[in-house]
Amino acid sequence: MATATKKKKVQWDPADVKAELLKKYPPKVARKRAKQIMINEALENDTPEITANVRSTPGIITMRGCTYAGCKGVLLGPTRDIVNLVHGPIGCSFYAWLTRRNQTDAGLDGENYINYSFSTDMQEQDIIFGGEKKLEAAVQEIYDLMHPKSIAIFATCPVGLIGDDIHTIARLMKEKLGDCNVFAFSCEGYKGVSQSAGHHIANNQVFKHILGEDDTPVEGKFKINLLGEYNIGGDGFEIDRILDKCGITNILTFSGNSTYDKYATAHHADLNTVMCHRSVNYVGDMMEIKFGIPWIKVNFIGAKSTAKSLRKIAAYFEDQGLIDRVEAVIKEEMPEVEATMADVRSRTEGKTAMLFVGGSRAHHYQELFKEMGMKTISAGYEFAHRDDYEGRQVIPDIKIDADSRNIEEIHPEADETRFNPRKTPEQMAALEAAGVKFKHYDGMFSDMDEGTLVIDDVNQYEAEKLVEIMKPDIFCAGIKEKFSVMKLGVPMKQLHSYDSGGPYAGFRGAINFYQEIDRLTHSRVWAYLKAPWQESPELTAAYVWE
Amino acid sequence: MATATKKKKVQWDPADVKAELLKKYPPKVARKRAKQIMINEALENDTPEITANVRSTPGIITMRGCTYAGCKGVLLGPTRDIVNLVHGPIGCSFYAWLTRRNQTDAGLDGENYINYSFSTDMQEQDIIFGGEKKLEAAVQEIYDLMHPKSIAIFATCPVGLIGDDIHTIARLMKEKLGDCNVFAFSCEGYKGVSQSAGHHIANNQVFKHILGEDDTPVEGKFKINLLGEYNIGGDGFEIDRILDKCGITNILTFSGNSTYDKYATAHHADLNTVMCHRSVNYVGDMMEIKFGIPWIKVNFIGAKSTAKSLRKIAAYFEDQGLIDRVEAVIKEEMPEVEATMADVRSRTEGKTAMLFVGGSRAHHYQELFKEMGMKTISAGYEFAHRDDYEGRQVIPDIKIDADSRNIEEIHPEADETRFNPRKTPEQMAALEAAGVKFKHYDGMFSDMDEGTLVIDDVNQYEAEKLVEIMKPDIFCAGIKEKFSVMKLGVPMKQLHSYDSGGPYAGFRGAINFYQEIDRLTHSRVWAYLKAPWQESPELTAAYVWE
Amino acid sequence: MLLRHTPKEIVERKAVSINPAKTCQPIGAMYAALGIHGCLPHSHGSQGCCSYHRSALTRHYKEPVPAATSAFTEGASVFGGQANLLQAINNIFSVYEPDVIAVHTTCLSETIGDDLPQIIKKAETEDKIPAGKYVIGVSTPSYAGSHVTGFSNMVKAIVDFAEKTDKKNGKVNIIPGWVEPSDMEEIKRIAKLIGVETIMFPDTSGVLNGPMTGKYKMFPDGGTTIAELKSTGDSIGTLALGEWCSADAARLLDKKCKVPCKVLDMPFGLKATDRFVDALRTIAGVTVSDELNAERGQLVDLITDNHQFFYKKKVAIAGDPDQVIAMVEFLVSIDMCPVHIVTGTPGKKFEKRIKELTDGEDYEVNVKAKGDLFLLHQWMKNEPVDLLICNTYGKYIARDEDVPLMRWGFPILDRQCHQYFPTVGYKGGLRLLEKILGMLLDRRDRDSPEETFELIL
Amino acid sequence: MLLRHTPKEIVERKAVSINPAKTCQPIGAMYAALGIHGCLPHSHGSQGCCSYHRSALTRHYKEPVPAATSAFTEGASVFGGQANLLQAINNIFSVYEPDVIAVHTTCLSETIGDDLPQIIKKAETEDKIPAGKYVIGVSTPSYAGSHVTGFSNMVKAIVDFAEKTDKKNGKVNIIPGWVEPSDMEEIKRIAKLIGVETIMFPDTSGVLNGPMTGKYKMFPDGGTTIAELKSTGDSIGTLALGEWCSADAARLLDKKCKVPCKVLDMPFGLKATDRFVDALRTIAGVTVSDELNAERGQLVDLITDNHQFFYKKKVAIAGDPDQVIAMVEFLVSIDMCPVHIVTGTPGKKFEKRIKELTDGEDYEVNVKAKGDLFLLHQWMKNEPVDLLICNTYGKYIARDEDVPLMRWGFPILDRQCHQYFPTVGYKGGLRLLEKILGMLLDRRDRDSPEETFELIL
Repeated sequence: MATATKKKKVQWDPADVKAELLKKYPPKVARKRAKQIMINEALENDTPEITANVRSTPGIITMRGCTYAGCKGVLLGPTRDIVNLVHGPIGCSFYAWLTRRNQTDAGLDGENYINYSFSTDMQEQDIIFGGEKKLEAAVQEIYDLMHPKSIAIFATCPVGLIGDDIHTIARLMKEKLGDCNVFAFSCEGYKGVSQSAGHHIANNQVFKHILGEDDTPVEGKFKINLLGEYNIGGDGFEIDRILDKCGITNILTFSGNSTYDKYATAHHADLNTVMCHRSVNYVGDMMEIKFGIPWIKVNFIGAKSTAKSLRKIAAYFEDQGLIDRVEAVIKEEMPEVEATMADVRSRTEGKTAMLFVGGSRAHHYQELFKEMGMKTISAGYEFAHRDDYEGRQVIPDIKIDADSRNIEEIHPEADETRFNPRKTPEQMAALEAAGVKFKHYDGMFSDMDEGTLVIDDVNQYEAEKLVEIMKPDIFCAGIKEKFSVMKLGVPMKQLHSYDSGGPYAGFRGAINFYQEIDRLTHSRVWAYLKAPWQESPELTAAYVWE
Repeated sequence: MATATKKKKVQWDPADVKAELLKKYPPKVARKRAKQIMINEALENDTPEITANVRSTPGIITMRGCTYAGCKGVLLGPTRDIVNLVHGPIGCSFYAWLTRRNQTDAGLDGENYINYSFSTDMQEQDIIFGGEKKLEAAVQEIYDLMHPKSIAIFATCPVGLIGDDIHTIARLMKEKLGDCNVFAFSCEGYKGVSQSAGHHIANNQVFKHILGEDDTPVEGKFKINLLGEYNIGGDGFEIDRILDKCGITNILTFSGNSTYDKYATAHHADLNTVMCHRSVNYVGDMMEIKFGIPWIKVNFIGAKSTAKSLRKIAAYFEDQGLIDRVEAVIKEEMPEVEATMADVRSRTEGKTAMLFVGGSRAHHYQELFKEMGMKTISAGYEFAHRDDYEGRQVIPDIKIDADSRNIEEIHPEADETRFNPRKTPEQMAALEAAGVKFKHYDGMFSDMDEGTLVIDDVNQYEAEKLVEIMKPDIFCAGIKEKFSVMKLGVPMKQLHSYDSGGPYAGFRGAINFYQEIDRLTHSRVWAYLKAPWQESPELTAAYVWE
Repeated sequence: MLLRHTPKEIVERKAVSINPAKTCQPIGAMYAALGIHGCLPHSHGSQGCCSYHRSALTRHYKEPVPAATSAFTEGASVFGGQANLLQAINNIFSVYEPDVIAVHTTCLSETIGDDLPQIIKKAETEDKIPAGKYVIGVSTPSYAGSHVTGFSNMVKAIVDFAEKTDKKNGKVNIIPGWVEPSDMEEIKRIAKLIGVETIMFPDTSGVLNGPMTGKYKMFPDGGTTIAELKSTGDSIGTLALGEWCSADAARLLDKKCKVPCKVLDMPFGLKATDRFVDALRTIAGVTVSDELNAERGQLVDLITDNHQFFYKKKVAIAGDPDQVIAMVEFLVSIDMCPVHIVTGTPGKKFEKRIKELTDGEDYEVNVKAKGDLFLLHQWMKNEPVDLLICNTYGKYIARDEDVPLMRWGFPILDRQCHQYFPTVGYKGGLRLLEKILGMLLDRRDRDSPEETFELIL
Repeated sequence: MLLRHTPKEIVERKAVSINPAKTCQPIGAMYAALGIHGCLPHSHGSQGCCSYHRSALTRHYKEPVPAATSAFTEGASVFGGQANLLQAINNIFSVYEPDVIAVHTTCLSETIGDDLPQIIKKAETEDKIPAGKYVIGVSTPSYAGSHVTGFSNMVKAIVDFAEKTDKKNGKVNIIPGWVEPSDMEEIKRIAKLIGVETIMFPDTSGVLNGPMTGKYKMFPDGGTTIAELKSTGDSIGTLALGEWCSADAARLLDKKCKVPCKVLDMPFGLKATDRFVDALRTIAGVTVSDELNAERGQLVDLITDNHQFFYKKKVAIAGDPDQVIAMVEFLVSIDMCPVHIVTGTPGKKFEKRIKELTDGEDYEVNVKAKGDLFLLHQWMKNEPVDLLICNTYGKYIARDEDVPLMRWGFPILDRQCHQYFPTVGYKGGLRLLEKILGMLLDRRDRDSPEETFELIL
């Protein structure tokens, strides 16, 4: 790259920035947003606790999607051998059709429905007279056409309102078909306040209908599940590559490139590891209660985090062979990572980033930016709860509001035949003492610098203002934000879908990410925004001929 | 095709047309052209013999190319395993690079230089100080790079003028390299009056330097050569398919898809068959004298002509097995041909064509048009001699003018070891009596209707006038004529290169051609030349709204 | 195989749609609303709809697509969305300051029965709409019609702006239908070349194909202005391009302001463009300029020069009714054979029109309205084609069946420049044929054995 | 393998050119002459030259290319071509009635030493040139320079028409160089958008991209008129686009009529177009229009949106010096890596300019003037690339090496529409990037395993 970016010296006071963001809002909106915009660890902030997982304000252009998106789009989408049948008007199925970049490998069995969109395409008469018959017929038609081992039914907004009983239909069809597990999700878009409710609904049903159904033993000495990893851009493939190399058997990635059978046998794992805390932490809890599998938080985003997570897993298994193996793998992988890191860091050191995305990525990716010497000056989640910012210790204090109350909470009990505590309480205590913290997550705040701005459910207006005022070197969010940020002349990286890049997890992913950010923050193309005559609009006296 | 073309009733008197063509010329040009424009068998025509193979008139836009084009471009181009090195400025080699559609099959030996252009790229200093050294070095460089079995050198205009002795260089390099036959062609562009001179020069050198050099016997019961077939668009491949099916061994196609070895062993054939009379008939003569191989004229353009030519060959060999085999092949191939012919003819019957192309095609293709019920209303050759129009009987009467005198005529004698008359004089006479005419060609005139116009070396101006006046349904010529004819709204078929179609020879070729002409003469796209407002430019009172 | 579970054997489906060739109404309404200058589209429903529509439009245009939502929660779904919409209107005018908010409904607000006109009236009464600002609303139930219907409905709603005064403005209204910003620009250019003054609505040129300048304008310079929209009631007539997209609005304007109208096909291809140009010049009583005649002649030139490559090539097409109808006519006109034709939008008249356009051709035509890409793919397995014309979703079929894909229609998610280069008009025809020709010849180059690999085509 | 005899190992060649990246002078002169309205090019040599040049130009443009020849025979080659040329002039004016005959020589007439000015003078003296008609002549020896030199030489000859009067015409001369008719049209459009009156010569727009109308005009409506050419002597300045194609003529005009000049790069790509526009607006003292700024911004938008796909992609290029220089600058500006660069035209300053443009880039650049495609291919075997930019002859290399080919330059014999759509200017930049992007993404789609096959790019 020939163009060197000059180091920017922007002076801003976080309180001023916050004030600027709130200035234009009607008072009611300003009051609400003030509680969702937090100056990290700053004393003048009179909201020591952040407000999160609350409704977006009508008319304020949010980044959020709906419950259906979280359930069908995020959670169930990547499971390749379950047919996802969307019960509703055509749009919901259309928009969730291949629009996330979950990679799937059809495998030896060759079952892969990820490239398909199935819908009952409800029409006016279905809304008026009910859509149950059509849904039933649709399940039958799918079965006759493709004979999948499972069909999942997803409710969209009108379904709940008109009273279609999708769960009964599912049960009846499961019985009728015999060799096809049919189950349903009441994930109408208006439920909850964000995708998060959809994750919850999805997790509950998967937990109830498939998880641990198959007692066929699974080979492997060190068996884990990886919860909350969706294999966007091949992240899961990279993590699997590393785990394989370490001799760790990953039974189920929940839900990237997953299969029905992987869910059904997941209870054979001896450890659950959680990537996306927001979307899946309670599955860890439920599986511990039902099957006795402990869970730890891991993070494979960032080379150092990856190494740390591997060591945690190895420590959990208390096996010197595994511990050595993990160390050997880290030693083998790190030199290339570090060489790239050092090279890129020589250019990125001191640059600034903003991250507004998802339920964990806005935190995880700060690790990668840190490895490049970049500072995250503002960040926030799209659909987080307070614990994702403040750490799990606040969970007992979170007040359940009306919007969350309707989302089912399931309270499993220990499975009669399958419950089997993997460690004794003493072992657990010893491991905790040795640093392997179970059911632990510190949240985003603790990892961010003082004076940085943490903003929950940031919106279009605030994002634009933030960029204008703080002029970050890179802004990370989703497709809806991409081009308005770029129009401001600021490079933008999608961290939901990775644009068309990835993987960014694991060691190779870290290298990819360093190189990608290097490209974005050092491309000469950002120098072209103004034409020469806009740079110097005044005409000099006369044209200089040869 | 949805659009039926209305039958045109155009009344024109050929003498009027001729007068119209000549009207605008300066008197000298008009006098000359009058002798080259002949009303076939028309009594009022005071030039019973046509003037052909004479200079084109400076300033009059001819279709013709040059001697180099005939020699390198047409004759030697298709021989795949001889490196053609053009000695001259870059253009000549550039323009003859892949611009004809000779197909070649690299075969088992894998030698194929057809996709390459080799040139000495003469510079000013070469013109001033002579290019022999550069030529010599170029031959050496090619040899070192590719080790071809033969390198042919072609002179372009300046070479003769500056006196480079290419033949001596060739001889010296042949000796030096040892396993590479190097020989040269003095085919400067200004020689002769058209490509025809180039064919002659090419034929002579091939005859002298390769033909019959290899006495290794060739397998086959009925061995022939096919002279004057260039495998444009795969014609030669289709003819070979048919010959193979009949059990006839075609040693050498001269020069489509030919190889050095095929030339070297061509004298093992027992019959020479001549396709393009113009380009190659004298090779038949020379081979008969030198090796004792008789030749007959054949024509594989048109299904009936193909059948007729096959029967002629079979008759020549006087073998009942072969005769039966040929009949069986014809019987097998013809039904599909006839079905297509009948179908297409139902639409093309009565339509008219004009053909101005080459040295034989303007005649051969009339057969195909006849099979479709189409009438050739005007035709002519680009580089023919009188015998191509009037038949070989006029050869003794043709006066050699200054331009032809400089083209070498070689007068071979019977080869001491290889001469072997294939038939006794009695056998020859008997075959002639039975209709197998040797060294026989009737020319184009005899096959054309009375009152049609035969025009030698037609030019841009005349072609445009002809089309305007006579409005043919299709016009056949070359690339330079293609678009001016089409601009007049008349479909145009290239018969040098077949546009990108073919093969058109043999049975399958006939089917291709019928379909192609059907497409061209019935496409609805010719109805779009005028916009609706050009068809009815007057505006009616007011726009009619719904 | 990407679509390995698609069987060749076709069994009629009555209940399940697989791989749709349509989406729902609201996104069409959103796109149409973006063609009004200074307008913020607003989705009255749960926030997911708005998010999905914005994402899809953003991916297609690679441009910012602002739109707001009523952000229904479970409560709103029970008690109605009036409070949400009123709050939204207030917030939007405070924060984003558009000239217009164009509200469309969703299946949610439709199912619960929200009454948009009443809510908007309430907003007026409660002074939530600043002076000189507008809120328009339209019903776009997702469970009826398709995205095309939603577009059409929003265009009808835009007709509300029309005002009839005593004085004609001498202009012709053009309703272009759901075409690209580049197409809208080209339609205006053609009208200008003919010398006709026009008001085009909606007009997304300058909105969804904007420049990169270092500045972000939520409301770019493009779009039909309110003043222009008002003036449409005084125009001498309306040309509605596309029966599905534009006809209803034109007829409504006729009914409302006595502006006569004519429904034409969308000007894709030679003949449809001819009819559009002929209509304009006839209305204006002018002579078509040499420049436009020359553009036409270039298209005819390209057609006649390359007829050999188009002739008898089979094509499968999926897309929206107005576009597909015009494309089928264009393909037939150059002797290509559109053998499999699907639109996701319901309407038997589509099938009828296609049958008319292909009447007398010597090949069988499979056509289905309310069809899907799964069916199209099955047809292609039964009778292979030389070319597939489809939106980006076609790439899965194209790869499986090894057929070249010309991306055309909505959405195009993996290629660029549809927003910059038109496919309407004569120049658009050149572009379409360049692409088709390129694909057919690329395939020829790829598949030719070495002997028949050609330098000159 | 189509080019199976091309070895990877590179040995320097001093004598043989293999697979040239150039052709000879006369064809350039012929193309330039077609840019004068009512002009018939005339080749003073043997008839084969004329035939070859007409064929090559016809195949490239798919349009009629009229040109006459002196039709040398052996006699003329010995005694000189004066008689032939005089006869030709007489015949041409009688039969075809052009306004101008533009004669160029060939290696043949050059080698025998025909004196064109003397022959033309003789034609005048002998009244072979009708009143108001012109014959111009230029020496274009095929054994010096390349087709580019021939083009440049004919453009210089066109300067002969320039006349200086007492009054400036207020116009800017633009010498566009050897670009497509569509490019010339686009250059005029850009100048018009800026609000500058121009005289462009030569101008093949309207000549070699004509419409199909059912009529054949040997001399179409386009081309620079004699009146305009005369007026170039009164222009306020000349912008010569391309050092190789246009600079000599501009300097001659300066010398002859004191019209100052500036040599700019051909306006391919963002930066070169910026310089062209900046020069025009500065000369005219005007502000660049919003419309043109918006076009520029669209190009920047496309670049920034798709930078990820261009970044670090390696490119091999063969073409003519002015074009390749501008293209290399464009590629470098979007972070692509032009690693192998060949022009057939001699001139060390080409290599120097390329080195300057790629100075500081972190990759090695192979560059050669008077190189050939054989060498380019060998380089590609040694260091593979992601894209080849070349004329149609590149397709043999592209297929052998399985590299996408963007056809650009002369001649393009197997694809269409270069005559209709410009690649100069901002819109041309969009077109170039659309093509490059399409090829890179097509390749990605083709080569992706099923797991990474993407809907959205």
